[in-house]
Amino acid sequence: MTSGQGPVLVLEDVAKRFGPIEVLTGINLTLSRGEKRALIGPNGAGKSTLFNLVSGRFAPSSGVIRLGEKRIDGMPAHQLNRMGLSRSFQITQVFGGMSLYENIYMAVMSRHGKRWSLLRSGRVWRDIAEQTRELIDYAQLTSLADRQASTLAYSEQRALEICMTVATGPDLILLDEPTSGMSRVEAANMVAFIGRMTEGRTLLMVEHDMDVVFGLADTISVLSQGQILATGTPAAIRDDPRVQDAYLGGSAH
Amino acid sequence: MKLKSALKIAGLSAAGTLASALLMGTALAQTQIDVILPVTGPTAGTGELFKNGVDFAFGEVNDAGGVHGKKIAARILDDGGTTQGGTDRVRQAISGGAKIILQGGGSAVAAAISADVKRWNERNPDNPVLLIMMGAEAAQLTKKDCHFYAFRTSTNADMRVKALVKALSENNRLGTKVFAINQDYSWGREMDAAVKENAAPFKYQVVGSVLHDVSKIQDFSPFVERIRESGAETVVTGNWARDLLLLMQSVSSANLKAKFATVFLDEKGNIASAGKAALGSYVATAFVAEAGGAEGEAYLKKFNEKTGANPVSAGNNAVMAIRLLSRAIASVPEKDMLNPTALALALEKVTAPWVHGEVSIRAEDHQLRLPLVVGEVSTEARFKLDGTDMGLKPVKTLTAAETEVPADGSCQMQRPK
Amino acid sequence: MDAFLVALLNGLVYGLLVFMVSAGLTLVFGMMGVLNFAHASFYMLGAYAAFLSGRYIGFWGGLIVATLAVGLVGLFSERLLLRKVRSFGHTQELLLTYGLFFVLEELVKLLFGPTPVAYRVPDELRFTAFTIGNSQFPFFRLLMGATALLMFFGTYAALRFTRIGLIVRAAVERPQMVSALGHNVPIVFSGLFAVGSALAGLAGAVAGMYYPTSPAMAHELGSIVFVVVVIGGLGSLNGALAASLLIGVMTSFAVGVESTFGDLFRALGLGGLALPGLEAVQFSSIAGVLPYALMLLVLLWRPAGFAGNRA
Amino acid sequence: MDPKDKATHSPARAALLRLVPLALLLGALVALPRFSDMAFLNAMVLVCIAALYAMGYNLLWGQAGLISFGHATYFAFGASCTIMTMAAIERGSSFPTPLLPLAGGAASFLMGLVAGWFATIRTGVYFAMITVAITELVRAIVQRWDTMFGGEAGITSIRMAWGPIGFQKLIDVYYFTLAWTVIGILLLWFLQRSPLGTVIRGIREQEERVRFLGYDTHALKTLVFAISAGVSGMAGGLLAFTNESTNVALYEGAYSTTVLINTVIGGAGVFLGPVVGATLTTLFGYYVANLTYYWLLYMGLLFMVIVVCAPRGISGLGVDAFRRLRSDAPVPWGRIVRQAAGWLAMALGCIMTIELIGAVVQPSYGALARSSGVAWPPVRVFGISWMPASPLTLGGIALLFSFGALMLRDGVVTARRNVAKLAEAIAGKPEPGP
Repeated sequence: MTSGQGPVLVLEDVAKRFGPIEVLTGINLTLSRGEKRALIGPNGAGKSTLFNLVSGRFAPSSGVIRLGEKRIDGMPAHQLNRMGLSRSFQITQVFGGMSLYENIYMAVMSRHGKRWSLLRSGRVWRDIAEQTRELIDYAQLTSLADRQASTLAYSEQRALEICMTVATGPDLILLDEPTSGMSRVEAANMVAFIGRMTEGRTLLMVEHDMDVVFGLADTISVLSQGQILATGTPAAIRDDPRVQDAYLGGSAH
Repeated sequence: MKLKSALKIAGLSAAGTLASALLMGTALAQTQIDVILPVTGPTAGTGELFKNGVDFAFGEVNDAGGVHGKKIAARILDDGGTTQGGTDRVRQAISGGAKIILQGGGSAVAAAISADVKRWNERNPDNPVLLIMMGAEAAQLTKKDCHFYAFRTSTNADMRVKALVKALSENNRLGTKVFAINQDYSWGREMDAAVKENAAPFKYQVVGSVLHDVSKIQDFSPFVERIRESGAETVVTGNWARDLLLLMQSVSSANLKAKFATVFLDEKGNIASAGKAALGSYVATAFVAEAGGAEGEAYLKKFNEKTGANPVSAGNNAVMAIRLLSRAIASVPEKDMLNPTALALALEKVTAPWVHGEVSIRAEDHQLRLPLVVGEVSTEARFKLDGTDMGLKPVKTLTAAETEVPADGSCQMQRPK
Repeated sequence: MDAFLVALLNGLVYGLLVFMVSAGLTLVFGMMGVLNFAHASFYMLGAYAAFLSGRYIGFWGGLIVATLAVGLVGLFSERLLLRKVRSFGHTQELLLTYGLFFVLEELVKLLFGPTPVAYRVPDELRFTAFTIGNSQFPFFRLLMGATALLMFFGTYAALRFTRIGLIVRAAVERPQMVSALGHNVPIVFSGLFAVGSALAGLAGAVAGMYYPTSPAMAHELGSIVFVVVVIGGLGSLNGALAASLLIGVMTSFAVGVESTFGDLFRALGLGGLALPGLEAVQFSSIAGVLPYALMLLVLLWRPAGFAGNRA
Repeated sequence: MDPKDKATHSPARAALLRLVPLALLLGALVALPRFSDMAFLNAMVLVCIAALYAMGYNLLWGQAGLISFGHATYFAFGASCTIMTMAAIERGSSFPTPLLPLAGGAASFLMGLVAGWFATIRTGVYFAMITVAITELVRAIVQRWDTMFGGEAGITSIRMAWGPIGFQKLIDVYYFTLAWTVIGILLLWFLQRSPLGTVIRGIREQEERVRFLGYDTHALKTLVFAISAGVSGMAGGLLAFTNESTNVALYEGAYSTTVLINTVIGGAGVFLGPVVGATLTTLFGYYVANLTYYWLLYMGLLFMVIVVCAPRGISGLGVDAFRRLRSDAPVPWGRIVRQAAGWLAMALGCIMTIELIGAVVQPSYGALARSSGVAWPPVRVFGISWMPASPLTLGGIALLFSFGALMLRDGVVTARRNVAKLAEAIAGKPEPGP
């Protein structure tokens, strides 16, 4: 686990090629503890690729990714998670056949290192159950705890997704378009929900919806054509002419 | 929809009850003998041959008034060609009170059944069961694995190879260079060994030998090239079914001049399926109508009338088995007609008539002694096979004494006191 | 050198036969994502259909009837059976074709008996095409190879140059997308399935005269065809051709090898590692499993196959 | 389950409702030898073995969502290793006879660890094909390694007495097999209920999610594969113990097929579903095989009917019926009777057709026709002689089919509707918006 005061996530000169196509070049990025960073950029800018590099789906072609002190590039997903990185998915991935409680229970189990257990005896299992309850209560999902996940409404499933992401107790949370497919009202509720669930934690997210970005992030990095164009506070980014250029391609406005 | 399947099952079990009524109809005959055959599964073709022989031979016995005035009915049990099936059917037969079990089919199933019967007899010395393996050819059945209550009424690799090379060399058709190609399992390996053993006495040289995967080879052409390179004049093979047909196809299509000496070529469908590729090949078999003169023709005709099929290959072994058995039953007092021990002792003594001479059992290891005919597939044969214009033309008939290969002493059976 | 050429030719012809059967399967697999277990049964049905009809209308007529008849069987299987379970996913489709495989074999046994039927090379086709050294290469083996090549080029051209071909290729890549573009994907599915079955039927009609036409036919070629499809790559005709030829040539050469396992161990310096009873086994006797070994390697290192582009 | 259902039935009562039938079943099985002949007892031994094998297999399918087409390898390897241990006991080893199935189970578990590590690298069809490849490779080696596995003649041994237990009678074998089968199934049940079981189910549903929760899914799947192989090996060991012999034919495809068919017919989605399937098909094969030569065809047809009409297997239907009974919805007796009559008519029609065709195409039938001078001699089906060419017979069959079709017609419509509903439920997750 990463503790101490250094940055939570560092990317040094990271590049990714698929065959001859260079998707990302020379990415440098640093996330300090407690920071909430959004990655934005036009379609095809490489946001998803960058996200997948950090979350361990792909290994970078070159460059270094560090979580705290440790290098994590090319590491398999389960190890990344154990080192304190947790991600959500753009397309909801909850366990439809299980209750909401069980969904979260599984995440909490993993946090306690109970990944191979056949028996459910001992103090730690009481803690796991207790923490699962606490988390559900905190997320205000108590009334849904016994519902089978596949019967939940879409926004409830999204909430569960976030809950599970947080439940493994990560230092760094990656969110992949957490409000995709939601109505305005739902998205606004979601922003509040995420804000509550990730309080005090470090966050990196990819999001299209600018309302969500401005509602959640305290810094923003803009990605364009495989490179980081600008990083700064929401206000600074909003006013940055390069960003407007990248987004609007110099057309009327 | 929820009860649909339950009703389906009910339907099936109703069907089953009705079908068992069908069985009851056949069980009215006085004495029933269980016959375990592969009616389904990959070796069902062989099972059909046995079934024809069994139908014919029991018909023959019953038409002659049965034995001790009682008719005999066969109850056919399907082992599906698997050892597990064989084991299950033995238990079913014994549970149904069977004293005599006939078995037809491959060596592996025969070995399993023989072992089961042996163990049953050891555990139930007061209630033994008699087993006649009608067609299994593996050597061990009458060697290491022999036992007093088990009989084998077919040949083995040694006998077949000896008959083939003897008949061919005496007619100057063997040549001096022989190639052996066989399947890589016990039967094929025994054939392979027998070809090598007979090289010195019959003055030929084994110029090559191949053991190949059973029923997995899709194209024998590469093997054919190996045969060609070796300059072989005769190719001896114990292959059966597909491995035999594909081998012959490859040979014929490559215009190889070597002749084939085979064991199972006369099984149903082979000559029809091989077509011209079969011409000129030899087979050592228990029955060639043309070699049997009038008697051969009469047997062929009667067999055909009863079963609608020709008496070929294993079917004849079934007939021999049942002729021997019925004579053994007739030779014991009526009260012992289902006494396995008395019957086993009687089987060691009786002889039964056969088209090409008498057949009998060797008491030492319960191996059948039988005459064999080596025939050549030819369009000039008098009796055609498989609805083709080809049939078996006899090359030589070998007497039981000539085909016999002495027991090697590995059979140590426990005889009852 | 002659021996080498002969072995190579034999391997290629066998490979082409395997390709004939795999061609339809790989298209169906690529498009529907279903390994159709009954595909080899269609191959068997083709041989029986050609055998039956050939008696009345001759060998060549038999080929045509077999192709059409099996195509119809395929069409009905798709429309009446497969379509019913599609909504339950690929597993259920796979199981259904598995059951079909089972039932077709038993039906053929019921009607034609368990032994091979007399469907064989017509005598007028039984002549030598050409001679290499001492070996003569028979015409009908050439015919088998030629049919396969014709099939390859025909299918390839149909996929490449026709509108339907375009839709099929697109549907293999992105089924939902094609559906969204307003094409009637179910009809394309049925059609493709029928064509795939018809190709298998033709293959059976041609190969059945060389291989024994028996109920076990489907079993004998069945799994090797799946191997080809997997090695070749999802839905790729070129990949299937390459894989078939490779397997054909590989098995053809493997049976010529006289080395044993013992030789291998000794060559690896493991002579001391005595596996009693295994060292005398010849490699040629396990030629039949080489394709499976190859498939295992492909699946572990390049699951998309030779020509596949989807992981 | 709907919440109302839960409210009216306390968990304790629900548990009781489940346990009582199971206890009754177990009691019946224990009492069985008193009422059974040797053949049926032997059949029940095979049922137990097939049930345990199918349960082990279904751990992989029902729990982890992986369909293996090559499980015979582990079943057979367990049998081989058990028989080798048995032979060792015969030679004087002190290995306790009652623990023999564990020898097979352990051996297959280890083999499953290796094979599973490779196989679970992939999923779906690719996983299935890897299992096929491994099976073929193992089979090729085993069939040639005669000194080790005994070739097609196999290895034989004999059960040695252990303390007071003789193991010579079939009844001993029956209780032994039953006991181990129950132990095996309990083991699988505990596994399913354990935290690990939850994770395994998670892998089936959303493998990537499980990975990103910190679980090493490849290692977990390997473990599941190995446990499944181990239980299958235990079943194989029981078979070796029962038969006192093994054979390399065990390594062939048939044993992979059977277990798959058993699982489908019984239903992979219900815990004891495979047991239902194994029982049905084993008894079917054991008894119907002696009644008709076409039993494999009937079995195949039954399999297809179940795949199309009852995708969740017989136990799935049972569970649905049970739920329906416990809910307040009225039982649609009319429809049930109609359907039953329809299916019965269809089944009878099929059986008649198949048996008649089967009899008529036999060469011996031709011979009979020639010798008796009758063009179409009678054929016996269901103990009745039928004239195969008579319009009465053919009309009767046609009538059966049309009656069946008529009865099932509305059934087919509802079945289709149910199927659509079920498909929706399986697809489960609501579609995300655009």
